[in-house]
Order: sequence, then structure tokens, then C-alpha cells
Amino acid sequence: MKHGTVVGVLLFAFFPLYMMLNISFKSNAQYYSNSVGVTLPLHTENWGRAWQIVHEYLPNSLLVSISSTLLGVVGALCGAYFFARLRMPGARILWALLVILLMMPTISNLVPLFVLLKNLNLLNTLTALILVGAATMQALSIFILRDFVANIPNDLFEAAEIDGASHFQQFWNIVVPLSGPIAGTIAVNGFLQSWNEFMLGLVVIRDTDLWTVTIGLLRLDGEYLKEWGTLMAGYCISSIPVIILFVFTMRLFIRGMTEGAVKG
Amino acid sequence: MKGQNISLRQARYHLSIYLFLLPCALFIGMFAYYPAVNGIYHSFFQWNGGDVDRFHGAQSYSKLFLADTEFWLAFKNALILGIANIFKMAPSIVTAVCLHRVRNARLQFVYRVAFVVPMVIPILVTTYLWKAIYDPSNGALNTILQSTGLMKALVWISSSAAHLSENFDPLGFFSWLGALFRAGENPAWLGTPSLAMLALILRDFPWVGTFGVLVYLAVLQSIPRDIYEAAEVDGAGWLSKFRYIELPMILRQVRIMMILVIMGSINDAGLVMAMFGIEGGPGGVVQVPALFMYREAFQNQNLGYACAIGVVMFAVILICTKLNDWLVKPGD
Amino acid sequence: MRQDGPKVGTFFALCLLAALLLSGCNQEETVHKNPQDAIRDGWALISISDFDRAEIAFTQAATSSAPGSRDALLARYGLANAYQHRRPAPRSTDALKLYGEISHEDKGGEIGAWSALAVARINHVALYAVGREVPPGSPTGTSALPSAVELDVIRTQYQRVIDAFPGTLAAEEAAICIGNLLIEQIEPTRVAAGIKFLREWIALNAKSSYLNNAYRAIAVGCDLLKDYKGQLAALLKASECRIDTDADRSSEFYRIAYVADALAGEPDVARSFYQRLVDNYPTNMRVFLCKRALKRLPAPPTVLLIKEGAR
Amino acid sequence: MKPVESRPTGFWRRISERFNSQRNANGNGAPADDGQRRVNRIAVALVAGTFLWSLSHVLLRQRIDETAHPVLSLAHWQLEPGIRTGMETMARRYNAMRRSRGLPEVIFKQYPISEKAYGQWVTTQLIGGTAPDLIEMGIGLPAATWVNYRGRYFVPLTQEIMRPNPYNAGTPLENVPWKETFLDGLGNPISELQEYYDIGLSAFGQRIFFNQALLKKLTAKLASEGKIPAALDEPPGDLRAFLKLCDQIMELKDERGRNYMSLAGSKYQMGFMVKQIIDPLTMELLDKVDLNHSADASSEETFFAARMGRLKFSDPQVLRIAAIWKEIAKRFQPGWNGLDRNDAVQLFVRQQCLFFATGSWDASTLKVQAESSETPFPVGIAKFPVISPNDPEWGEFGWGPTYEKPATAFPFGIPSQSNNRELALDFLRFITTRENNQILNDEIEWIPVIKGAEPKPLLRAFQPTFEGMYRGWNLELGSRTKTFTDQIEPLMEIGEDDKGRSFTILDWAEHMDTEWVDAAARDFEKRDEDERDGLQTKNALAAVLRAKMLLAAPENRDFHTRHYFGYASVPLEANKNIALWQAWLRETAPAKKGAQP
Repeated sequence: MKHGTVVGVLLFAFFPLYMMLNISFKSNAQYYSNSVGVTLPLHTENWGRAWQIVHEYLPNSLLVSISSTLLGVVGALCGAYFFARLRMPGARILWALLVILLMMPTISNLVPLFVLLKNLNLLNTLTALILVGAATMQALSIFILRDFVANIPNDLFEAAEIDGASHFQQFWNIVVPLSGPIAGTIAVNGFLQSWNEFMLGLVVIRDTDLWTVTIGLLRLDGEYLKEWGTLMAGYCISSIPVIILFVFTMRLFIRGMTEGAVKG
Repeated sequence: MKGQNISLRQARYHLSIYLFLLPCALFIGMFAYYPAVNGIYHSFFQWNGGDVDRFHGAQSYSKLFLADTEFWLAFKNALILGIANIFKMAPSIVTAVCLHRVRNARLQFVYRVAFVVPMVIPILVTTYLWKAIYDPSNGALNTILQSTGLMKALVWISSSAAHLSENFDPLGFFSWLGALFRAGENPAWLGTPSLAMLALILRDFPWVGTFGVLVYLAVLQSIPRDIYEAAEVDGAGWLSKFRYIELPMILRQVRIMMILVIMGSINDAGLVMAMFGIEGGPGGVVQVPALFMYREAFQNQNLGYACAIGVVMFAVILICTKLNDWLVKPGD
Repeated sequence: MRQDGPKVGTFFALCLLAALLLSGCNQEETVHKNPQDAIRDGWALISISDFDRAEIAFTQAATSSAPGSRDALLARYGLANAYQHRRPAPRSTDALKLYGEISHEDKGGEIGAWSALAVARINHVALYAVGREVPPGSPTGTSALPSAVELDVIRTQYQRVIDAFPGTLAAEEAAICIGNLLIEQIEPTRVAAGIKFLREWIALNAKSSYLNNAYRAIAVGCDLLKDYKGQLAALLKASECRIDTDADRSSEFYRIAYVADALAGEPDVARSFYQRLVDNYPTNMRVFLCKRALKRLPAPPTVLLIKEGAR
Repeated sequence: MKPVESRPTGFWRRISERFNSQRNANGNGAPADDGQRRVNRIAVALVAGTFLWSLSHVLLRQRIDETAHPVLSLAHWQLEPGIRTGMETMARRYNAMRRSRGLPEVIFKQYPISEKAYGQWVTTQLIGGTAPDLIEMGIGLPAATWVNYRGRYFVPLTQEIMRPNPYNAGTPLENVPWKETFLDGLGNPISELQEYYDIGLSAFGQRIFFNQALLKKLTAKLASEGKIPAALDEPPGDLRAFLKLCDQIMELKDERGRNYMSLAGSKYQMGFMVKQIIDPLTMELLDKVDLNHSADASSEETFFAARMGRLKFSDPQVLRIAAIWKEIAKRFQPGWNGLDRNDAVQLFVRQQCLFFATGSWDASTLKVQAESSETPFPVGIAKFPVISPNDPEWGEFGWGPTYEKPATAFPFGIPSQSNNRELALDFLRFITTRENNQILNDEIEWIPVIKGAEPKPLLRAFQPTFEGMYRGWNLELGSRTKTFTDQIEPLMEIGEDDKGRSFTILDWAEHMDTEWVDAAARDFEKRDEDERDGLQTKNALAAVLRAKMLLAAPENRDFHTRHYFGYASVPLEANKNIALWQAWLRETAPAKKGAQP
């Protein structure tokens, strides 16, 4: 019964993945005639063509996603420590501001952001994507991390203070090691976010050799001749790095999810 | 639990902790708050983003409240979506519970791994997919309905609803239902005004959000086994276990998820745009506030006005979340 | 690695600082050798609406040129323009001040004349600004129009240009402005006055380059007064004394033909202009209508444009 | 992060104890600690590795230094490979030409932006002042918004196009005004601004594509059943006959027992049907709409006509047009308006439907797909059917074909913020010589736009009609009206509303007469404001031309004088237009509130 439910749900969850993979081996003719089933011959050249387009953008995407994730996590951890460790004067207000940030609709902010980046001379640089990516991670990450840090038994910190550890030592020696898992969660979420982000990138990045994969794939998404196979192959390729990342951080990820989410 | 309160007097011993705020403060301040505040500021301006930047007080707001009925109608849609989305949280909970009750640790681990992987699929792909599924003539959905004979059932429901509506019709619900499915016709899920909203809601069946499942699961993990044993001794059944042990535990997460869901249904224009186009479906039946805002910002270059809309939407969300806090009390 | 926190903080502080510094130095300064070049650059910069650098260029030109020389005047005239046209926030007051000075220094001169005209023009256009708070009595909101009183003030300003700078292009343009200013008030007596003014002016300045503009204005006036014969005559005159003869005139021809055909009852004129359109612009979309009309003529059009319905 | 063992200080031991005990508390199913750390190490190594690799990749990527050469950047939404390469070819030829003249080569940058995001992209770039030197115009935003952008951000080219194109020297087109070297003389100026801003590089035309094999087969079948006299090689040119054929085809079943579809339907296709068949029928309305006798209905005029009650959508005249409109919509397959272009293509390629309305830009790609489908079929191209003068009920509309304005396709404009507008203009001139335009379009497989250049055989079918009907209204005043019509028209076309109740033509007319006018009033507010703000811009432009006149050397002074007088009337008459609008507004203020801006 429970197995049934779980497996059933999983089937649905994997269906898109299957379709993505399946279509990526089809020619347009095959796609039009039979889009769901597996059709032979497999058009592996789709992948070749997709790779031709994606490979030059891959480093950009990786660079942006990884660095923004790292920066984001560091920032979020520090922030979480501040909010969780002690209730400093003003912390309450700052926290409120942070939560409010979660609720703000962001569509109309694009233009101010663009102008800001222009004044910072960050247009057409990957730095812009990295910084903004890291920034967008903050609110939710701190939201989750705070509860986690707050949940580290207080006597650890007290013990540390007795041994005369500064806040930085406490942070570095207690919070960082303990928060490995939850940090992993945040990291993977952030990574996914900045990996799939395209509107900002499209608007900010001008030179095609600085494009990220997601923008590059839009190029495959031509209006008049859609090469479904190549398009899907492109999407597959672009999700492979993420899957690899998952595979290796999976345990982190899942345990992290649990630890962090216990207190929401 | 929280860190202890620090009074101003004690604060000076801990000043260094403020340094921890620096990185995220810089990030958020620069790239999140500045644009947001800038937006609020400009909501009092007539602003096209460029060479027109004219202060005109609260005119945008008055116009929005007095003249723009369609904006408020968009909230009606958002409300429907929001409610639907809230119901759509149930499957995640059920799945989580089932997953949680899988005794075999290894198997459970495998399941959970399996749950994370599909997160990588880009939304664009799923949108293509669902458009294909909804295709009236070749789409999977209609094919299934026809082949399984479910279509007949639906048609029957429709017709009987139509009959009902003749003498009793709350909110025109039955007459709406009555018009949905007609014999010998493939329903055009995305094309028919009366069906569009339903199609939007049905999207992503079975509505199991990976993130949600994992979060609930996380909480459920922390239920000590002995409670279950005790419950079984009392002969508690499947349901009562859920009702008395599991539900109370995850109530708080449910609330958080609910908040996120509500925000999503008001703030997210992307989904509707991808499925129905910028005008929000035939007759604008599925247009949401965010769509309205998007149009003002990027089609009408009324950025000032768009900002005002943003502020109003924010206010609404704030109220919703407050209501939510107040309605759904945390479990612990 | 002990001092992790501050390191992180300072790191960001530094990189953002760097970014800010970078942003500071993205505008290179251009140094000009002689005033003429500076002035040219200045105008080029205005035309790409880079007003900061335009102001710099003109200021350089002003300082580097001999006081009282034509260059000096041109430079300051340019500067005033830069003030006037900058977006989003025009420095109108500075512009007005500077224009005023120029028009005083360059008595009777060309540049002085243009400056004087610019002053009137700025005040005139200001009356049509969006969201202008309007004096009581006139309709409110963005749909507000300047009142007759306000416009009369402007009119005297234009008149001053004509009196103080006789024989300059600017003076002629000022006259056209007066005509338009009267006609744009729609109110019949004003319109009539405008037409009268322009006709008299034309009589005196038969050689002016602004005849075309004058006749166009008259045409509109007559249209408002439903004097279609007059409108037709004016339109014909306007198209005769047109300076940019190489422009696309299909709509001009059509308008003449249509007015002659449907309103003024001059089938021959109509035919000739329909024909001209067909001959000169064979691929123009109006050809279809013209040919239909040509077939029909001299019979009047079946469906008259019901002007009465309009006004 | 540091491994635990390496810090045996007092408090750390306590920490690690707590840490482990806590972990064991809820560690069901969680892997062992050391395994945990191994995984972490690999993960960290992996991440660090990829990071360094990509970093080096990004840093070491050598980039052309752009200081040495002028840079010319152009943005368009044409993602198909042919166009990019075509443009690159042009760039090569341009640079070759420059080399031969001893000019520095130009670095070309092409920004192909997805149609999905084009409007937003352009908006942000123009606002941010970072726009490229050439921008393809016309998509992703309402037409009215593009008009506004032209006036606000682009250089009027009216003066330039009146002079000959220097690159035509030595060709038959020498000394012909640049404008007149285009197939249709670049059509009319933007009616709201009375200026030219776009230079089209290709000619587009819309036609009905059809599956020749299928048409033959099905019509043969019909003929055998005696429904039609004989099998057809191409669809009937008369609208009524065409629709009849559609009905007959929709009754036939294919081998899988599915009914055939006649017209492949989608929002995209409906657009063409309205543009090509419905809009021209509104031409008679010009008599009511065209207030300034320009024989061209601007959106403002339509708005005023509607407010004055001269144009009523509930007039029988309009209703008759709407009836034809609906007749056409009926021939689309059910659910068409939920679909987009690709679904329609799919139907056509799978040979489920016979006709496919689209533009010449599709010709080559559609052909390719038809030939590469599992049962390849030849694609035919036919003109849109027209109403015959002696049609029983629609005869009044039988005025012949629709006017086609071909040269407005693939149009590029020059933003005034661009730093090398001269270069951009020069490049436009270069690629619009007969020879280059031919080469460019042959590569793209589009139709050349310069007189005397020959299209590829496949595209011969697109010879434009220069004498025909065109629309007598313009319902798109801004984004409000566009959104409104986009929302209301499907209801009329499919004939039901969101409650499933029927939605008739009359309902449509009623909504148009009230709500469209309200929406238009909102849009007009903006048009009025734009016009008022535009006063400044117009004066600025005039000032620049005047300055050229003042600064000009004696020899070319009168040229610049002509130049100035070519434009002078625009700012002089601008505020008159505003006043006129306002006068009309006041006179036509309806009794009901809300519509008054």
C-alpha cells in the first residue's frame, strides 16, 4: 500500500525525466509521429549538436553557479549565526526585514537592479550574476539555517566561551562543522536556482561567449524550426552536472534536509 | 529555541557578532533591498525607467484602487489558485507519511534519493510536456480519458450537473460544471475559457513537491518509535496514527509551506505566461496579479505603476500570511 | 583561518568598493584643441543625449574662445541647449537665464534671435507639460490645456522676437509660432485671428522659407472653421512652396485630393491629385483608394466623411 | 572543512561527543559517520576541481581587443542558423569593402535574443542606455509601445532615406533615393510620428501553405462522391468556396478513423487570418475613422471615432464582418486557441490537416519538415482566398485582394544612444544594395527587398500585391487595448465564455463598444502623455538640425537648411495636435464616467 503510493508517485516524478531523455534521441519526424514511445534509430547526433552549442557555455554556468553558491552559503551561515546565537539589540527588526524580503514580488525590480549593475560597472560580467545569485539565496537560506543553528545545544557555545573562544572561533569550530549537512541543502538549492536562472543573465550578459547554459539553450529554442531532439538533448546535458552534484552530495543533501527542516 | 536576549548594556561584550551580519547585509542590501526600496520609492513616480521620472504622489495607487477593476479580478483568480494549491499540498503529506512508514531503512534511503533527482528538470521542459499532454487532438490526457471511458463519466457528470443547475445553482458552479464536457467532443483544456483554470490547477499531477515531501519527512523522522509502539498497543489504526501522531508533528511545516504556496500563487506570473500567454488565457480567465504587473512594467513601460502594483501585492501577501498564522496554530 | 568572519566581511566590502571605483572611471574625458571642434562635439553629444559631456564640451569651448566672438556665443548657445534638452531633469531655469543673456548680448544677431525664440518656445512647451498644475477655470488633469491668458503671454514673447530681430530666420519662425499658437486654441474667433495673422504675414514675406509651414497652419485653421475651400487653397499653396521636395508626399497628395473631392467639391483638382499619387507612388497603399475614386469621379463620393459628426 | 581529529582541545572533545550523540538520536537510515566524510571529501574535491577548470577556462579565453577597431553590435530575435550566418557573411563582405578602401575593419557582435524575452530585453537595454547599434524592431511588445520607443529612443531616418544610397554608385539604382530602391519605397512613415525609423532587410508575405498530395487525394475522394466536380491541385481562391471545401474535408476520416482538419489552427494562425482576410474588410470604415484624411487609420483616430459613436462595433456593417470572422474560426480544429505555432506545425507535418497559414519566413523550414517527415509530401503555396463581388451575402466586400506592404520585414532601427550611428547607418546602406541584399536573403531563404533582386524559386509565390484593400481600423492603442482584444476575441471566435455560456458576435460588439473604449481611454492617457513628453524630444531634434545649419560651412549651408526645414514643421505643429486631441476628447466625453481620462 505505502510502497504502492510511493512508487506510483515516483513514476510520475520520473516521467518528465524519461520524456526529456527519450525525445533527446528523436528526429523531428519521429517526435511528431510518436513522441511518447521509444523510436529507433536513436539519433545520437542530437547530443553531438547540442554539445556543440552547450559546451562553450558550460564553464560560465559552472563558474557562476559554484561561486555564487559558495558566497551565498558563507553569507547565509554568518547571518544565521548572528540571528541564532544571541538576540542582539536590533536583531528582531533585522529579522523582520529579512522575512519581508521573502514576500516581495520581484518582477518590477529588474530595471532598478539593471541600472544598479550598470552604475557598478558590472554589466556584461559574470561577477554580476555571481553577486546577485548569492544575494538572492540569502533570505530563504538564513530563514532555514537560523533554526538549525539555534538548535545547536547552547552548552556547546557556553563551553567554548568558558575556554575563552571568540565568536569567530565559536562560529568556525562549532557552527561550521555541525552545519555541514544543512549547508549542503542550502548549497544544492542555491546551485539549482542560479543554474536555472536566465532572465537576469539574458539582460545583463551581452557577449555570447559569456552566456550561461540556460541562455545558450534558449538559442536552440528557435521559433521557426524547433529541433526538439537537439533541444531536449541540450537540456539533458545541462542537467547532468547537477545530477552528478546530487549523486555526490546526496547524503549531505537528504540528511541536511531533515536536520534543517525539523524546525522549519 | 533561541539565543538569550542581550540588553544594550551587555551588547558591548558581543559587538564583534555584528560583523557576522556584514556579508549577508552587503548582499541583501545591495542587490535585494536597494532594488526593492527603489521600487517602492518609484511607486510614487510616473516612471518609464528612463527619461520620464516625475513625482505624482499617490496617483498610481488611487488609479489602481479606483480604476483598475481587472487587477482586483486577477486577485480572484489568485485566490482560486491559492486554495487549489493548498489542497494540492495533501498528496505531498500523504506521500511523506507513506515514505516515513517504510520500515526498511535502505529502501527508504533509496526512495528518498529517488525523490531528489527529478528536481533537476527545468520548468521549461515540464511546461512543454504539459502543453503536449493537454493537446486536444493528440494529447495524452484526452487519449487516456477516451480509451478508459472516463470521458463518458465526465460527460455524464456534466450533463447531470447541467440538469441540477436548472433548479439549484450556487455561484453558478453547476452551470459551469455542466458546460465543461460534451459528448463526442475532445475537451480543449487550454483553449476553453471554462476549462483553462482547471487545466492550470491540474497541471503537475500528482502534485507531489519533492521539497515538501522531504521537509515533512524530516519532521516525521524525529518521532520516536516507542510512540508508535504505544499507539499500536492501543490498537490505533492507520488513520488514527496519522491523525493523532503525525499530523500534529508536521503542522508547523504545513503552515510554512502554506505561506510559500500563497506567495507563489500571487507572485508567480511565469507559469501562466508559459501556459496561456501574456494576456492570461481566453477572456483573461487565468490572469494573476503578477501578470498584470508584468504587463505594466514591460509592455506599457509604466514602471512606476508596476512598482505600485508590486507594493499592493506585497501588502496582500503580508495580510494573507498574518491570517494564516492566526488560522493555523503551530502544532507545538 | 581564525578570523574568518571579518575576513569575509572585509572581502565583500573591498570588492564592492572596487566595483564602485571602477564605475567611477568609466567616462573618459575628451580635451579639445579649438572651440569649433568642441562645439561640434557638444552638439553630437546632445544628439546622443549624453548631456553631461555635452555641457563639458560647450563649457570648454566657451572658455577657450575669445569673449564676444561668434564662437563664444555659439558655445553658450549650445550650453543653453544642453541645459534645456537634458533628460530626465531639464535645467530649464539655467537655460532660460543663459538664453536671456545671449539674446541681450547679440542684439539683432542670428544667435541672439534663436535664443530669444528658444525662451518663448520653452515657456510655450511648458504649458503642455504632463501633470502641469493648472490655474482654476481650465479643465483639470493631464487633459488640461493652457488657457487663452497664458497663451497670450507667450504670444507677446514671440512678438518681441519679431520686433527685436527683424530679418532673421528666427523672427520668421516666431511668426509661424504665433499663427499656430492662435490656431491651436481651437476656439473659432482665435482660429480666425490666427489665419488672418498668417495671411497678412505671408503678404509681407512672400519669399520666406516658412511659407509651407504658414500655409499648413492656415489649412488646419480652415479645417477647424469648416471652410473647406480655404483649406484646399492653403493645402495647394503649401504643397507648392515645399522646401524638402524629395520627401514622401503620398499622404499630402491624398489629403488634397480627398478634401477637393469630398469636402470642397473640386472634382478636377481631386482627379489630378489622385492621378499624381497613382503615378508617383505606384506601390503606395493609397493607390487602391485613388483608383476607386478616379473611376467614380466626377460623381461625388457616396459616403461623405460626416465632419458634422466629428465636430 | 577541518577533520575533527585535528583539534583535540578541551572544548572540542565535548562538542564532538554532543555532536555524535545528537546524530545517533535521529540517525535512522542515515549512513555512518566516516562514510559521510568520505563522500564529502569526494564532493569537495569534485566541486573544487570543476570550479578551477571553469575558472581557468573563463580567464584564459582570449577575447578580441575592441579598442583597436570600431564595434558594431546588432540584436535580433532570429534564432534560426541561416540568419546568423547570413549576417556574418554580410559582416565579412562589409569588412572586405572597408579593407579595400583602407578603412579600419569593424568588429561585429550579433545578439540573437529569444523571442520569449525580446521585449523585456530591449526595454531594459534601451532604458539602461546600453542598447546595441542596430535593433530589430516590432516583436515582444505591443505595436503602440514600439511606436513610443521609436519616438523616444530611435533616430528618425526620414532625411537619410531620401538621399541616394552611396553604395548603389555604378548600379542602375545610382542616384535613386534610397527609399525608392526598396520594393515598396519603405511604405509610409510611422503614422503616429510621421517619421521613418525602420530599414527592412527582407520582404515578407503571408500565404496559405497546403499539403499538395493530401489536397489531391481528398478532393479526388470528394469528386468520386460527387460532392465537387473534380479533384483540385490548389485551394479555391474564392472565400465561400474555400470554406465549403474545408467543411467537406472535415467530414472525411483518415485511415486511423480520425476526422481530417482543414486549417491548422492556433493563436498564431488566427493572427494571419484576421490580418489577411478580416482586417481588409474594414476598409469602408475609413470613412468614419480617418479624421485627418490620410487614408490611414491610426489607433487614436479609431479611438475617437469609437468615442464619437461614429464607429460602433454593433453596427450591422461591423457585425457582418465579425460574422465572416467567426465563419473562418469555425474551420479551425477544436481547441485551436489553446495551441501555439508548434502544435499547428505538428498537425501539418503529421498530415492531419491540409492548410497552414503562415508567412514567407516559414517557407523553407516548413518545406524541410514536410520532406523529412515519415511520409514526405510536397508543400504548395496559395494566396489567401478573397470574397468575390457576386457572392450571395458578402458581395459588398468583394473588392479584390489585400494590399501587401512587403518591405517592413526584418526591420532594423538605430538607437539614438548608440555611439556610432554613422557606422550603423553605413552598414544598413551597404547591405541594402541589390547585390548584397540578394546574397543575404538567398542565405536566409527569405525574399530580397531591393528592386531588381530576385527571390529563390520557392519564394516566387510571394510576389506582393501592391493594389488592394487594407484595414480601416486600428484596435491597438496600447497594452491595455491589446490585452483586451487578445482576451475578448477568442471568446467570440469559439463562441463561449468562462462560465461555458454562449458568447455571440453581439456580445463581442457590446464589450467592444463599452470596455474596449474604456481600455482605449486608459491607453490614450498614455499616448497623450507620450505626445507631451515628445514635444521636448522633437524640439531637441529640431535644435540639433538648426545647429547643423548654423555651424555649416557656406558651401553646404543650404543643404543643411533644407534638412532643417524638412523637419521644422514637426515641433511647430506638435502642440496643435495635442490641443486637437484634447478638443475632441472634451467634445466626445461620454455620459458614463470612467472613460474620461
